Amino acid sequence: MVRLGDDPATARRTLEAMWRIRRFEEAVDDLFARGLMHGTMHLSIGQEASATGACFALRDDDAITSTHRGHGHCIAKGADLERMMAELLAKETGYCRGRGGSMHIADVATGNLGANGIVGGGIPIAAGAGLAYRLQGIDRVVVSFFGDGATNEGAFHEAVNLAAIWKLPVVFVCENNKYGMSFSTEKSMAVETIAERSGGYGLPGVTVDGNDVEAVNEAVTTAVDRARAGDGPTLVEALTYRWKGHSKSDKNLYRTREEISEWRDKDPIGRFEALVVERGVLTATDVEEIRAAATNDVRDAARRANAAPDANPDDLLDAVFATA
Amino acid sequence: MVRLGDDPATARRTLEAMWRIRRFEEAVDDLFARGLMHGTMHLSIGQEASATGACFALRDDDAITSTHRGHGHCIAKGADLERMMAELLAKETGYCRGRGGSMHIADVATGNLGANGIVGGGIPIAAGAGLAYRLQGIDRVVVSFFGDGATNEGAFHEAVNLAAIWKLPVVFVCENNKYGMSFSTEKSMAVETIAERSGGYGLPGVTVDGNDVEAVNEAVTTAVDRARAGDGPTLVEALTYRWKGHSKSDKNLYRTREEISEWRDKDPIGRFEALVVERGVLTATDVEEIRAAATNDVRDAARRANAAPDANPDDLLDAVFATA
Amino acid sequence: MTTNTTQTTGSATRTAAEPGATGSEPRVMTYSEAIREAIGEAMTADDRVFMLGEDIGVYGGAFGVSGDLYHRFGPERIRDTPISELGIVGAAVGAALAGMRPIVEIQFSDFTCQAMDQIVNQAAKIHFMLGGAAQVPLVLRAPLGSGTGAAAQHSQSLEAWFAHVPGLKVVMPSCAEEVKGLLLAAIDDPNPVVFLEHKLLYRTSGPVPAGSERIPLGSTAVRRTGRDLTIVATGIMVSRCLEAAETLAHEGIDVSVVDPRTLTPLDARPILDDVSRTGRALLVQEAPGHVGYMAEIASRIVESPAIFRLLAPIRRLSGLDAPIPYAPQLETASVPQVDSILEAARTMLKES
Amino acid sequence: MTTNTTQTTGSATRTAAEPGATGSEPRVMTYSEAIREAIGEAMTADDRVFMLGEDIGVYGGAFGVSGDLYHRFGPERIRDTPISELGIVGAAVGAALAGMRPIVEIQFSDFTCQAMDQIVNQAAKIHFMLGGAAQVPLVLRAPLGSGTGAAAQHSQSLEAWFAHVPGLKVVMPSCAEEVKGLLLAAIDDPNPVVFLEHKLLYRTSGPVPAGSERIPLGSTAVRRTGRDLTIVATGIMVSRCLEAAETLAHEGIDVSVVDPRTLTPLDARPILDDVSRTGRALLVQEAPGHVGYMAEIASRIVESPAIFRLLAPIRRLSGLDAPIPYAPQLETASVPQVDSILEAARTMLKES
Ligand SMILES: Cc1ncc(C[n+]2csc(CCOP(=O)(O)OP(=O)(O)O)c2C)c(N)n1
Ligand SMILES: Cc1ncc(C[n+]2csc(CCOP(=O)(O)OP(=O)(O)O)c2C)c(N)n1
Ligand SMILES: [Mg+2]
Ligand SMILES: [Mg+2]
Repeated sequence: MVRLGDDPATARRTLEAMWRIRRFEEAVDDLFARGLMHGTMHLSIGQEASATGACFALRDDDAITSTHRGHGHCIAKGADLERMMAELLAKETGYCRGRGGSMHIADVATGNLGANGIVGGGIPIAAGAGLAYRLQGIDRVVVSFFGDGATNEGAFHEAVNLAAIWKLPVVFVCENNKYGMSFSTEKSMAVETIAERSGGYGLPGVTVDGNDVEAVNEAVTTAVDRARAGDGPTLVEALTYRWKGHSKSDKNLYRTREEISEWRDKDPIGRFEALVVERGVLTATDVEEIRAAATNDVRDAARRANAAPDANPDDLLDAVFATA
Repeated sequence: MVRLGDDPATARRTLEAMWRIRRFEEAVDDLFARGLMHGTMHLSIGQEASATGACFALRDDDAITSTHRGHGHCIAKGADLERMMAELLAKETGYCRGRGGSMHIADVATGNLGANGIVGGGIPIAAGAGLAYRLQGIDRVVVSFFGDGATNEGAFHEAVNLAAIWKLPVVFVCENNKYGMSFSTEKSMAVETIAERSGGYGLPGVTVDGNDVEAVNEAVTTAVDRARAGDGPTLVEALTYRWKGHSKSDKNLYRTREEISEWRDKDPIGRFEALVVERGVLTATDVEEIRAAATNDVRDAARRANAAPDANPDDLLDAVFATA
Repeated sequence: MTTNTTQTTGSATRTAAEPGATGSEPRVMTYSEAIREAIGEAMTADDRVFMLGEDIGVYGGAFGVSGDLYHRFGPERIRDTPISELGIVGAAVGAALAGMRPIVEIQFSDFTCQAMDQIVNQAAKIHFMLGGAAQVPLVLRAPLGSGTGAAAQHSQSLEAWFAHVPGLKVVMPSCAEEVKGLLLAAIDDPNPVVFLEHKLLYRTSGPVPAGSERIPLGSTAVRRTGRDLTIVATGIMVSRCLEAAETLAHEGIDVSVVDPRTLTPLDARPILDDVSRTGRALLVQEAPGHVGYMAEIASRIVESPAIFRLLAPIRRLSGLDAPIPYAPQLETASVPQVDSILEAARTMLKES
Repeated sequence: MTTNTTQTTGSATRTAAEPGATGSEPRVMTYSEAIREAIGEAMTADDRVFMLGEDIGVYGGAFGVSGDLYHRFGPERIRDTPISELGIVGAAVGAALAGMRPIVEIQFSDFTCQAMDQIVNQAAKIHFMLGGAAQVPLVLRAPLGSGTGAAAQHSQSLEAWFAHVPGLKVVMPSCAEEVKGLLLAAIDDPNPVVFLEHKLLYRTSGPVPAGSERIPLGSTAVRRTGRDLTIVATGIMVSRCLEAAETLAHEGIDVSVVDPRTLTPLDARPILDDVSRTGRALLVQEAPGHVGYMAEIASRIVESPAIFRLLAPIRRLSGLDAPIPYAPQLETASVPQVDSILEAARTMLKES
């Protein structure tokens, strides 16, 4: 299997995606802290490898469903930074015309069927999209992202079972960042891994190092191939960590500084950089450039988004129902 | 472990319970066919061993939650046949004063927290009752009955997980009669047994012959002991079969005559009778007497129930809220 | 259903689903059969339409509605599911997002409780929340109502809930004659539509158009026009009110019977007009009265100039504010019957 | 909240939870703190009371309401749960049946959708369905409403749904001053009570009684008595209406503001009396208007003789019939604000 860090073009794209995620979320964090952004926000800083590794296993016409912590999935699947930023800045040019915000960014064109403010909400939707593709005779695959906490919802159970019995082309990617808000996986389940939950449904379950973008990619690629071949779904658990609090209201009372700093040391981006430099696929200068380009891209996106017109309240009632 | 068919007194009680269930449901089937009973009805004829074997593993002060197919659980836990019959006959003297009917019989005094018209509805309730007993420092155990179909509901998943992480004193007894209405377990899940579903929650799962009342009793007793000792829940799957249709609307299009007659040959009552006679614990005459007594008990219950006053519509509105 | 006068606002559009189907004579068939025919025609006309639900396959549906569709369209398009209401409605949402037109059957509308997240937080909101970038064209069919002795968890009438959720359209077809046209319109609609069938109507029959005429969502039907009183009724109550109207006519009380048919969007104009004319409004529903749908109808009337034409207080006649009980005599006493409608109408006329 | 006049029907009962607590001076504290105090007092007074919900432990609750309760009562009684709303409400139902008095916190009331089966099909119906043989004394607390930029899936006001379900009591406390007394009454109640807190009220403050006075469920409060117009409002809208009332007073428009506090049971008498006196009713809620709670209030008015005292059509001022959008300017435009209340009141007075 070809790895993401094996050739310069792919390595560059991979690193680019991860840096764009990181820089986008840092910018958002900053805008929020400065009172320039509204609402709440769930940052995936530290989890860039799982989003990127999984999305990079997909074809452009494959689909994903995402979560409240979805900026990374969105960017890795190819969303436009400016339209994302515009959405968060409550602009008419945002992906949702300011109606959705951070938790509802979708980009149907790039196959992103939507973030979701409901924990577990996207999982049955992914099964349904997979079913649609099957009924349409199209060999598209759907990756459904969700967190460890989401696996405690009935929606997870019902959707995974449907996908299993119907052998739907779906890959369930659980980003296990050890906590559902403040509740740790040690407390929320009496098994060691999320992957073990696959056994009850008759589908394969694998656990991978979620901070190793190549490992994630490899596991998801295997699962995608299997799904595309009509052999049904797989549950892939990516072990990772969010550096930031759950959301803006998090006082971080439930985890230790040590734990956080340990995981910061496992930075998935630095790790991939070191790897590709060591392999001689990219140079330190390449890496530097990629990082700078991401910084610029995000800055530009924010600047342009900021200049766009504000979302307009006049047609709210007309926006409720689709017309034909 | 002492078996239900080892001594005459227990063997008699066991056989009595199974016959009372069988005769009760036959009577109900007949009343319904003759237009003397209203609504719908889910008969458990053929499943008497799982209800009896499981309830006989409990102390009087232990509790159960039951299902739409709950007459057997109710009787095995010690309910009064006359009050049950009165309920079905829409009488004021029924367990629910005619407000609940077949799907809602409860008997709090004998620890039956209620049948349930909602598939899976009783499972989280059982977990909650188990939690209550724990918080109260009482060593009561709850058996939650449900069908194979119910394990596809989110309620099953969430409740079993809660019981697992909190090590609640609950035993989950799945009566796997091969069908959830018309949908077979082969189609509704991609694993062989319901017991395998326990793996994802970190609790033991066992499959037993649900038509062997001793085997059910033994498995549930082990699970109850474990629960009472504070070691948490168990999932017990009892393989059984309902001879009758799912409910009154069933045209039986989804299973073969052969399958039904095969399972009729595995009659759990006849089997236990043969066993205890062979063991010399009861005589053929004893068995005959027990059967006749059950027939009489049910006939008397129906007669007395029938003579009772009809449920009265006058105070429906006063019955909605409890007052202190 | 006996229809004395039927006027509808909004014009019924006639669309040929199968060649030669239009223009043929209506046939008398049951409400169930009419639903089945609508689904069959929609599935024949459009590959994107498929059905999923519990026991809709070889069993033919809990109420026999899907019947032989399984044999006609096979297990892929008439898709039996496990008992997983949340999962299957969610799957319908996903399939709709990905270009299909799913019809989900929920065995009893009470079990929409299991699927509320997908219905309300997902299906209803996605189009709006995504700024119009996606549509969720699905139909959720579910039987509501009491009268079958199935007790409190199988007899609710929850239409008010759905009608209160922006983004859902809600249809309550009241007769065999119209259920086909309303269902075809619901299937065409690019939005999620909750289609609430009454169990007791399944076996009632009436003349059903052979063609594939749609009845537009949002067109109230005036079933009967009278001088003294406007009765607004939904679902099963429409036929009970029409029956009561016949009796009242013999007593010299001449009533209108108006059926909104779709609760959202509501075509209020015919109601307001009729009430303005008669000066009296009796609003009849099976659901409990407290915060029920008829409260909306009452509000529409009294927010409009029609309030000034009222000769009597508005009266709602609803189910008791109690769960539906099992015993037949209790069940009957729990929801409006022809007698209680008669009684309410007479009292209103006597007192004003 | 500025309370000009507070009259309540039904008398507030004073019950000593802790010796010496009664009779002490009210302290200014926030709505959140008052809720926490009520829970703490109830848990101290009664071993059967415990709390379960997501992140209510060391995190202190999504909105910080449970705060230090975890440290005071420990993990068994302040019980953190996995993300399993259906399971935890079901567990509360089971615990209540088995003799406990659980308080469940649902992080956002939108997620009651996940638990609707246990709330509506189980908790609400068990007492009735079992012929009175069992009780389900539980309190389900959940924040509702918009204003935090959390968008459509985290901002709904679903009170009308719960109020429509026989067997549930529904409380919407509108100020810090009263939330404690209402919550204590809800915890005492032998029935399932849905207790809907508004997110924007959590940080508002007012004088909260130190004692454990209960405010009986089913007692409407008249917050202000005026001559020209009766405003009925719920939740956050009560304070907005009181603010508007001040401005209107300067313009010579003298309005009453009435707060039902409990939606079920509804104490309608004070509303009918006030409307009969002023002849005008403006009904204000945050939820979408269509089939919302205020439709019930309108209906109660026009079913009663108060209808004959009306000088103007009733007017409902509600949230748009749309999901709540994210952008602040859209969100603000979606629900009634002080300005729109002023505008509505002025128009009503001008036109009649
Ligand atoms: C149904 C539902 N319950 C609760 C919440 C509140 N909530 C939002 S995110 C979250 C934690 C989710 O944990 P996990 O699935 O592990 O994802 P993570 O946040 O760790 O990425 C919670 C409890 C919600 N949005 N939806
Ligand atoms: C939530 C819910 N969905 C569907 C139904 C309709 N229904 C009643 S019983 C049943 C089959 C249940 O199957 P299983 O759990 O295996 O129990 P069994 O009937 O075989 O005893 C179905 C689908 C219901 N009552 N509740
Ligand atoms: Mg997590
Ligand atoms: Mg079964």
